[in-house]
Amino acid sequence: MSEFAAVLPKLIMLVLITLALAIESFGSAVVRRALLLTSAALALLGFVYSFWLLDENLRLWSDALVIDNFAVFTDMVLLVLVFIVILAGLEGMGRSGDAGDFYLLVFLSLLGASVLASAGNLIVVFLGMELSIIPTWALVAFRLTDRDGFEAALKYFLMSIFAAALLLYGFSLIYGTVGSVTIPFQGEVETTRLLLAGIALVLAGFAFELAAFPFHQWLPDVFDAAYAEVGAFLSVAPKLAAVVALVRILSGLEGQSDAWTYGVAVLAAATMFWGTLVAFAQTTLKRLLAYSAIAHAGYALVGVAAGNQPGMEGAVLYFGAYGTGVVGAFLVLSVLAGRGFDDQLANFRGLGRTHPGLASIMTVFLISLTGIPLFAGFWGKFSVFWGAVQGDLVWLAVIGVVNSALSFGFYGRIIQRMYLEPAPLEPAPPALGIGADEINWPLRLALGLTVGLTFVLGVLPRLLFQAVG
Amino acid sequence: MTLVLVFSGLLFAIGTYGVLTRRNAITLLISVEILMNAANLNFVAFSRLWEPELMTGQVFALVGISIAACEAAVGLALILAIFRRFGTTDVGRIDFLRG
Amino acid sequence: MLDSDVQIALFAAFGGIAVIAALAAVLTRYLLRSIVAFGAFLTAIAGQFYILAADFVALIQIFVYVGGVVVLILFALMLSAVGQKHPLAVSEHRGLGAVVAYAVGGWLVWAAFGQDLPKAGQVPGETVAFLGRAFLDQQLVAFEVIGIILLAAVVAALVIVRGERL
Amino acid sequence: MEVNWPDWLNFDWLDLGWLELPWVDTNWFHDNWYGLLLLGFFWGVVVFTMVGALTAVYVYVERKVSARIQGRLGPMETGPHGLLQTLVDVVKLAVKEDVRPAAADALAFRLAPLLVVVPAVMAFVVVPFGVPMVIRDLNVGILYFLAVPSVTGVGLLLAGWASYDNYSFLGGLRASAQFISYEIPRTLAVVTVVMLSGSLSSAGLIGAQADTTWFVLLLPLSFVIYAVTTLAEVNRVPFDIPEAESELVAGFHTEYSGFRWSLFFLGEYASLTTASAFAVALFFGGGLGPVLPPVVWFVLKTAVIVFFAVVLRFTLPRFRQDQLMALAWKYFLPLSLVNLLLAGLVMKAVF
Repeated sequence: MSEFAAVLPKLIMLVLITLALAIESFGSAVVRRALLLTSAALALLGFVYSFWLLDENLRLWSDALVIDNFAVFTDMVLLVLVFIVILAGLEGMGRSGDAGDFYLLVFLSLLGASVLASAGNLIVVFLGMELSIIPTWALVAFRLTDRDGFEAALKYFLMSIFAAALLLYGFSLIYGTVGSVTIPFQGEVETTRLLLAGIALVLAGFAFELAAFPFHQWLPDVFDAAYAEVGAFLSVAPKLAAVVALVRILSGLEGQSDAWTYGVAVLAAATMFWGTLVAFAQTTLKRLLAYSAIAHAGYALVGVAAGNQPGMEGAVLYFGAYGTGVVGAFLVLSVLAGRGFDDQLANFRGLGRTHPGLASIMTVFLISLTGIPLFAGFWGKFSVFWGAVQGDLVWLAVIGVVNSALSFGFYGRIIQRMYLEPAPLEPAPPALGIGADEINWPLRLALGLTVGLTFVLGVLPRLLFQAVG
Repeated sequence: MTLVLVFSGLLFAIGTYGVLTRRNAITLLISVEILMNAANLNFVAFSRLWEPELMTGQVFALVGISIAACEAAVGLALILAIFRRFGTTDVGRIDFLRG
Repeated sequence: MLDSDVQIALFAAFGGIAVIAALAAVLTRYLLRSIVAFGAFLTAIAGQFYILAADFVALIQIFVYVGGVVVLILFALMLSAVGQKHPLAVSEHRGLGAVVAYAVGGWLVWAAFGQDLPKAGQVPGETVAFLGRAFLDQQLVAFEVIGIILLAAVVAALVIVRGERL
Repeated sequence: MEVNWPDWLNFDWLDLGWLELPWVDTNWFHDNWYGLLLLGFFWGVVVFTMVGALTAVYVYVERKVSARIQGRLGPMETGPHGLLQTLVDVVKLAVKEDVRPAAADALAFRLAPLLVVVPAVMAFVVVPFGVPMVIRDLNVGILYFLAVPSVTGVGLLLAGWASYDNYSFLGGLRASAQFISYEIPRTLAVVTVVMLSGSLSSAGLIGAQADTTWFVLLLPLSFVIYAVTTLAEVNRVPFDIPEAESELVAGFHTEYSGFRWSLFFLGEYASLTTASAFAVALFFGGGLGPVLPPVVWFVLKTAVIVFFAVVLRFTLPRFRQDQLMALAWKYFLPLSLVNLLLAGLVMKAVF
């Protein structure tokens, strides 16, 4: 397989970027729509093509890019994700004059995430990280009229450049002690204080990107302030790629696992608890999803902490499985927000009766997020916990299960509100005026796809496991 | 070599102090740049130890410099936009969201 | 001919300037002074790069950082016009910050002394040629990605300030 | 810290050997550190004197040429044909009272002129006067020539800001915006030359032109871009908007007087001189030429370029600020990218 055939999905992302630039240049609505549809089709094409790349395991261009199953899986998730994001925004954002800018930023970040996930040396890891992050600052601040967006963007910006600096310093120490930037690092590596310092700093940097416990403050603000599409994108793409890169770096440090296992385990446990507990106190859906996203990063870190093959695979797989649920939830939010529906949790009362279609879809996503069998989310959790058990971290798996059970508390509460509580009469419920049939077709397609994925992956987890392992 | 590490460690500490205590967005940016420079110093120094003819460390330092420039450009645009909306660049006073 | 003691001394002198300037940059309460100190810091680091046989990196440091980033920061300062006469507010977490900074610095310096590092090899005199080869061979992907990152940065900055009349 | 330093870090570059002065024992200087310090100091003095003298000549030439263009005589009183006028001016400026506005930021106010003048003078170090005659042939000399003067932008901004004056402020902003905008096409134009010469050192540059021909013949477009952007960078007419008298009094140096003001003046002329000298090195073969010694050729060529710049100053009107920025970003940037491509083709064709 030639080098360019192996990176075709990334080349497709490059084409998407140029298409978005073209949208910016040719302002007419028809052209814009055509270009967006072309982009969506290309993304799908890339997804399908990626199947041929599975099990190829290539190292390209002086090991700078690695096309292994993790990387291909990430590309597939990313391309499906961007397909959904394009469709979801086609009738909303896609109609505005800013569509070109918006999708350009999304595609740039997409390419960054893809590069990050297949980075074969520390330089490319760092660059991929930055490329996936820099456009998202602008995405968060995309609503010009919205002060909150800018505030969130500023905090996000300051946090992530600090994280980047920590990461860079950590990389410098690793490079200095190991003597190479290529992953996996060659030769026998002696555990020294300097190397440990490097690993610790790198972990801190990644913890920022994943919004793990002590470094999570930016995430709720960002979710709160950004468009639902941006939230859907942000909750999956950069994090999935970051987990892949983290897994690759840590497993590339042969014989060093003692050094980081417990650090990551504690990080994971703290993150799960913090995310889950604080989520209970939230009153809006976006912030609830944000804190649950923090908790979910913790679950993924459980797999990383396990440090063995199933754990690492589980961590990568986790975001794919979790992604279906959270993206779906954001899509529902986007439908509701398009009708002036505030995402206060109290507003969900009686949604099951007023909008049975949306409510049932939402229920599917929430159940998947909780991790109940027969939905995609379950297999994500199952794989990381199984990895933890295999890696002699039973206590961590137990904490994970406990947290999953706890999380049903707030996810279930929404379901309960939707079906068991009457719609508020006074004040009158927001005039939504929508049945499922009034949602525009691209959005309906996106929703259908997400629901379908949640079910199919839930029933046939082999598809997921085969892709990764 | 240890000398380099001592210096970069000191600079890292200074940068961290700045990040933790400064409240103005511009000074925060400066503090982070100090951190990144400490890292670049390490890279350049280590470049001499490991296969100097490959220049990996220097390449990494150049990458660090260009990324820092990108961050500064976007960040300052953001800071200006913030100033136009909030009338201040003091992060402590821009706290309408709950975090 | 000089032995390398003098070069160590030069390195340490630049390091001293860098540390002092960095301290000034994070301690002063006047934004303008902070930026000026930052510029001095960057120049001192460039000097250290030069002593460490990275002449190209040193000049790029001057070109991009001092000639570019510092100018940008000054622009931001001027367009946001704060801090000229009024000292900036002091954070209430200064004690905590100092403790953490001491801890981090102490930790890194302590770690530095526990490390056996190999002897430095012969650094190529023609750094530029070797850097060029590195960028177009070993690190080609990094080189390409930097290009896209620059595009991303330009687009992001433009999107953030769009609709503003500066 | 046992290190094998590369040759160029061994400080023998301060050697006076190439001057072939019989009475100087260069070994003595290299034997001890104070000798080296002395050498460094010596070269510093040489460079500063050279720049100062050139500036004086430049000012005189400019006055005379402008007078000729405007049908005047120019300075005539001091010395024959006013030759000593500039010297007298220097004395006058040096003893004038140094006024600093009460509201100005003292540190920045003092620092700004230095930041303008020192980089301009420092850039002189890599100018190749003759074929072997470079004060310091850095192996990244051309980058040095681009990088060090870029610090000037900081000085301009600081001057504008520190003066605490609206005219200064606007002038500083304009000057700096202009400076960094034009730096990009200018750098790209120089990059084309570097591509052809295959070296970043100023000696290598001259060597490459000795092997082929003057680069202006191979890359005419690069020279045009370089010339125009350089004029813009040093704020010369038609790009002298930062100090447009009719709008901004004197721009960023409105509040400066006496010695500090003359430093700005010196900086501007020094950078123009250096840029002209480098234009000769980049495009006109430096000191290459028949019969006459290289230094003479170099000075002659530089004089022609300088004369050209002076004539331009008194024949062209001024741009408007928005036109200026549009010119940089909408025309020169794409043009220099096209030029880069052209240079690639030329490279393929010539080598």
